[in-house]
Amino acid sequence: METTPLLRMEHIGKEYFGNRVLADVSFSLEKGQILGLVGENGAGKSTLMNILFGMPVIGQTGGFEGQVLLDGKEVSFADPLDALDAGIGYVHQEFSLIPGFSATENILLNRESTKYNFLVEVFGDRLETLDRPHMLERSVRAITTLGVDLDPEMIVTEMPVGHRQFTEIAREIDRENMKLLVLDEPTAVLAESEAQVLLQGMKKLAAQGISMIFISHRLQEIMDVCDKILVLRDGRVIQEAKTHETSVRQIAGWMVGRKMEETAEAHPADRIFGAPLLKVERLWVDMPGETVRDVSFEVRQGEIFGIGGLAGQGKLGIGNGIMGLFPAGGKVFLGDDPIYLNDPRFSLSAGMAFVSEDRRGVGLLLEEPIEWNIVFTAMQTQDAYTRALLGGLVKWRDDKAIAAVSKEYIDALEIKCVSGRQRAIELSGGNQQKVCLAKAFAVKPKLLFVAEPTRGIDVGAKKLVLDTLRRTNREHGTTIVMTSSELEELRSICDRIAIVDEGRISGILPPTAPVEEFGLLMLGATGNGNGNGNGEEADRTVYHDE
Amino acid sequence: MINRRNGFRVGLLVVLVLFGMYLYTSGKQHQVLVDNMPIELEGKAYAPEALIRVAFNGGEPLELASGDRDVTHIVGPRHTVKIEVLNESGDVVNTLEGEFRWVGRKKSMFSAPALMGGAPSPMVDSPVEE
Amino acid sequence: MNEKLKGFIEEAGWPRVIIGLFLLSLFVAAPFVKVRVDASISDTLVRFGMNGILVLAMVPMIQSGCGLNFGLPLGIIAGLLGAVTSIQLAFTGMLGFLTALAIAIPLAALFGTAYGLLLNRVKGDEMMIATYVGFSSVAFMCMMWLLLPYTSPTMIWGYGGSGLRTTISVEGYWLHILSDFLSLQIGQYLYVPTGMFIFFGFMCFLMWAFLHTKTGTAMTAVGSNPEFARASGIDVNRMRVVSVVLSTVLAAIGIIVYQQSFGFIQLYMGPFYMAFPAVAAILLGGASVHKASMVNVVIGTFLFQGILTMTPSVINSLLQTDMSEVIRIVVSNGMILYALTRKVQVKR
Amino acid sequence: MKAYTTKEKIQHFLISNAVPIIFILMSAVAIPLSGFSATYLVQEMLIRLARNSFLVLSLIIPIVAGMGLNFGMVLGAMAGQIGLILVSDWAVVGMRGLLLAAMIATPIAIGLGYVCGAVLNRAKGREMVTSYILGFFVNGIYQLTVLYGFGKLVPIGNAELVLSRGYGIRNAINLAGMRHALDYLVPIKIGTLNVPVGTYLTIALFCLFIVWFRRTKLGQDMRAIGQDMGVAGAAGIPVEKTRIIAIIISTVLACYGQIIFLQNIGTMNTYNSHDQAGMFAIAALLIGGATVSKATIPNVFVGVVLFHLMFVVSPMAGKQLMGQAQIGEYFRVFVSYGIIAISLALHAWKRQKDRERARRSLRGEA
Repeated sequence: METTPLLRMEHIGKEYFGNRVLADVSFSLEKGQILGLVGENGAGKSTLMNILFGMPVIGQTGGFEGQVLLDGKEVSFADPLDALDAGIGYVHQEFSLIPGFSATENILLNRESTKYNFLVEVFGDRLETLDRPHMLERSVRAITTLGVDLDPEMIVTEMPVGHRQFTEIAREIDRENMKLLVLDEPTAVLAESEAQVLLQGMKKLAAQGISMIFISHRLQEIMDVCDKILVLRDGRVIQEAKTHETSVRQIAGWMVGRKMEETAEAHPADRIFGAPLLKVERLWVDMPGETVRDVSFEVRQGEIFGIGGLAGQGKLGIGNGIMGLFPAGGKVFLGDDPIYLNDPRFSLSAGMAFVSEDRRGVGLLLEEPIEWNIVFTAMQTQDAYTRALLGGLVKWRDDKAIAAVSKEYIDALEIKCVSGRQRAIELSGGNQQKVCLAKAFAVKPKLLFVAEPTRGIDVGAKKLVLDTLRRTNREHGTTIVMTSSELEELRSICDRIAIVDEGRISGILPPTAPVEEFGLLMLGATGNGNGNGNGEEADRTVYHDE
Repeated sequence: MINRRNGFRVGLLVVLVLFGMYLYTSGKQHQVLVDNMPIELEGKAYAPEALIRVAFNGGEPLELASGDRDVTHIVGPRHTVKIEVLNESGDVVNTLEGEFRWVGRKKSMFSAPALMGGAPSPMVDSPVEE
Repeated sequence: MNEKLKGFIEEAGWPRVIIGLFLLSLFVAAPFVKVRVDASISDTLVRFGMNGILVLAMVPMIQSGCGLNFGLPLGIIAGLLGAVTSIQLAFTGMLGFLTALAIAIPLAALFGTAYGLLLNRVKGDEMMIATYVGFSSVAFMCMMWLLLPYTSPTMIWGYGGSGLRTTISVEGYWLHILSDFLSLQIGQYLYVPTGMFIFFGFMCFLMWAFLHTKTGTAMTAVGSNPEFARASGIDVNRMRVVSVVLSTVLAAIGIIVYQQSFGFIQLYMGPFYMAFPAVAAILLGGASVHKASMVNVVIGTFLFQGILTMTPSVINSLLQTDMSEVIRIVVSNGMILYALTRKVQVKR
Repeated sequence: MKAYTTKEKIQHFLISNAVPIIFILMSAVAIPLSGFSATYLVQEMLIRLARNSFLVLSLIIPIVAGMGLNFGMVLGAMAGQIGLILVSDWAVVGMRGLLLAAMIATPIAIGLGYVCGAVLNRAKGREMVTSYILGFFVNGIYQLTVLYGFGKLVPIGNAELVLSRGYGIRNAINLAGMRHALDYLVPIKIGTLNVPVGTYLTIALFCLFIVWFRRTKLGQDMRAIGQDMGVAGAAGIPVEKTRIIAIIISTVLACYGQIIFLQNIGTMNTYNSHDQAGMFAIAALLIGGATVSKATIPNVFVGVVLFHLMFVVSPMAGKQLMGQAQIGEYFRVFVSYGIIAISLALHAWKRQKDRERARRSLRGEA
């Protein structure tokens, strides 16, 4: 049995613009083995896979450290298509299927069987005609190998989601020299039964000698199908283990586990909160990629309420939905007043403000001066910084007042810029984030939603942003609902943290709760992914604890 | 393989160009003067008939009395001509068929007497017109 | 120096620099081919005043992110209706001009609202649809000009036919009513239509002022980033309609100003291609598909009209041929093409 | 998938064919009004089908490749006209003249098509408006060439073609030597009707080509790109190159289409013929029930017949109805532009709705 492993990645490291995202990652994979790759968002899984596939983004940002060995030979792909030629297939998280094509056409996309005709001599190979019977034969073979029930003639748009996923995998199987298959969250969109079929198919493929790297947040699936697992955290290998020697709880701990000490001090025990300020009942939000299905919770006056969870589970949808940015339903109360959803202006006028996670897309007017960015929302919703001319007929923009107030915020938040007239696009990410915060503060909100406030900014700026939030909370009594992918950040600043999984709140914990608890809630391990974790009840339990 | 294919392509291109040249020569329309006048070629004189009917390539005939000159169009490099000699009452007394080639714009006059007299080519120098 | 020049060219874009130099060389060459510079300048000024407001009409829609208003003929039609009705009512002088405006503006607002509502349903495809909305409205009005019950003898076909003439003279009604206000005649050739400039300046001021109000600011934000605007509680669709209405109203005013200087009302297919010179002019002035300012309007109109005036006279005397039409086509469409295919550059 | 009831099926049919149905109804009203005889109309339609179908067919391939209506087809028309001008000058007549014109025009069309494709690759998402403006721009260059270059840079011997000033091509060129050369290549007459069989055969051949082309690898790639550029690119299909090829094919075909069109008419309007070619072809295709993203061969023929039926009938109908033929003439112009505007708007609107629906479907069962 002493053969060279199919794939070895040795001492892999990668920096993006001085930001280390991977350090000294090594592992190996035998023929026919399934490796489970787990880790939080941002743990480095995607970067690792990008390196394996030679995605252009890696080369453009200065390459990587270490080596990749396939069948004992060092390889370095310049392009994902090279990786495909070498026998490595990738099943994406998002479907990359042509909607109007049948399963067969998609499985054989750009690898169609063709027949010769004489025009080829003049105009090149692409004028060969398609050999449909042979194509059908090949696709049926691939589908049979996978062992799923899939109509090869069915058009993608008419397929249930699961079948789309099968099509995608069958496409990789059809490649003649397929040795290694990377499956990135293939079960995320599948129903329980479909996922089971897929897992069976994976086992079959493994038995035929195809190795796989399986990325999933559903730890039970990893336990079911993988031979071994690799846990990444902050770009490092935390643990490599045989699946049968470990447990879901243990893996969850490895994934999120961190030092506890520093967070404890940040929370003085004597925080006193007022009456409930925000009441959310059975909220659903139709935000693409962050769907909220059924969420209920309460936030008290003066509290900093954290919302955490893995990407794509719906934590971002909550703030966006309450602020009216995406179609939403359910009941939301601010104090005693009901909030009409789907109307951003109403939410703003009611005294709420929002710092969007999509800084460049939603948060900023990139082409306009910083001043405009800071005052715009306040000006439009509260007529601030305007002068009434002609007896109130015309509301003139008061550029002087705007400059003055912008200067205040620029100084207070230490926004590094030439002047308030500078365009927002010219600022660094951290400073742009501060502009977004200033915009929200300028509205003087009772309740502030902050989404991913530290995403993509450097460490110094991170601390400043968090301190600013804390100060605003302490000095002005602003209630804050903060959504973040970084559990650590939530635990350092929040008074309570709700964890969202599959569009529902799976539990609300105090920041001092042990990390494994958070990890289990995130992975939906308690409710087995069915999301029975009724938000309301969880909410109440925690209140009793306090 | 690539060479074979490129060779094929170049060959096709050449064929196309040749075909184009063929189209040009065979499809080109020429204006021709039809003459029924006395003419002298290489020292030999040819006399016109009193009334003739000339038809090129089986087309519409032109009627020319002695000393007449008319103009018509012919297409391509090679032509057939049918000349009918008429008597005063308009009956055909003699029919003559012949072939000739277009030789260029300088010789764009068709001389019926020359053809009937058996000259080497009926195409003669076109009169200088200003 | 070299760096500066490079920076300037990059800022202005090659086509603009080339066209600017071209115009300059035309003015320099003019005396050598015995074209009077003062007459040319006078012509340029008049045409500048005539077309300025039509170019200004591009600004609101560009600012609100609706793109280039190829649907300008819609507003022009409102203006035509105003002008024709004013003549029908036989009002002359300033009264006639104001009546034309008074009728045209509400009509334009009405058309603009409908047009804006349509454009809101076709976000992303505005320009192509705007073009054809403009075209089909012109064709529709062709039928209307034949059918509408106008009776003024100056306007209908003389010989027993019904329907309006293709060109209607405004002489005796409000010819040069703005142009001649405070106008200057310097020497034999140089004529400055001061009144028209004042009116154009006033319109520019109104536009500028509007962009400095709360609503104007919101409109700019909608164009700059609609998501941002929505998150700040702005009704994006409403703002877009407002911008379309403004643009349409300005087009209506613009055509009436154009007519009082030109002397004729051109009906039927007259307004058909009117959007293109206006679009080309503002782009020539430095506007992009997303951003435009008063400066762009003024510079662009001047450059574009300058070329239109100078090419026939100078090039014709130089080459003894009339190439002005071809040059107009190449320059105006080349400019639009350049703007459409320019990759959006993100500077950091 | 649930089964559809007959009623639903009929409803679906009516909705998806609304445009042709409206036109059929309009014609049904207008034909009796116009007072034209059936024979006249049939003869007229036979001629116009031959005249226009090829031009309209040339629009199909870019639609398959997801590039919308190729307003840049006028580029091809211009290339075809340049070929015809040269061939007229050389006095090559008949079918040979047409073939030679096509051979000369082809490289020009390929060049222009390449330029057009490359420009459109820089303007993804607004191909239509860009190709439209490009048409105008190239028209300027065409005029520059034909009005100033021909007779100066390109020697033109035939004095009948040249303007009196010594260079530049005249406004109207008589193509008598080539008139109907293709139409009546195979002379067949049915009763009193002239049937341009030669052209029909060419069109049929071309339809076969389209059917065959859709089954080639290249055709398949174009369909894939048309539906999702990103996915197609990720699968290794050279997106930009394929898009350029689609436009080149369309341009070359439009060039042949214009040659066929002009041989039928018999005179060429040097500076206007191509202008209208694009607009009429696009309007006809849309009237036939095609959309910006989907066009079939039946759409082409239905569209050509309906559009030209309206075209022929409306002036007379206008005269009978309103007492003015002018009304009818303006009406058909209005309809041509209006139908394009409506089709484009409906398509854009539908796309917006689809996007919303796709987003909603992501939510799944709540």
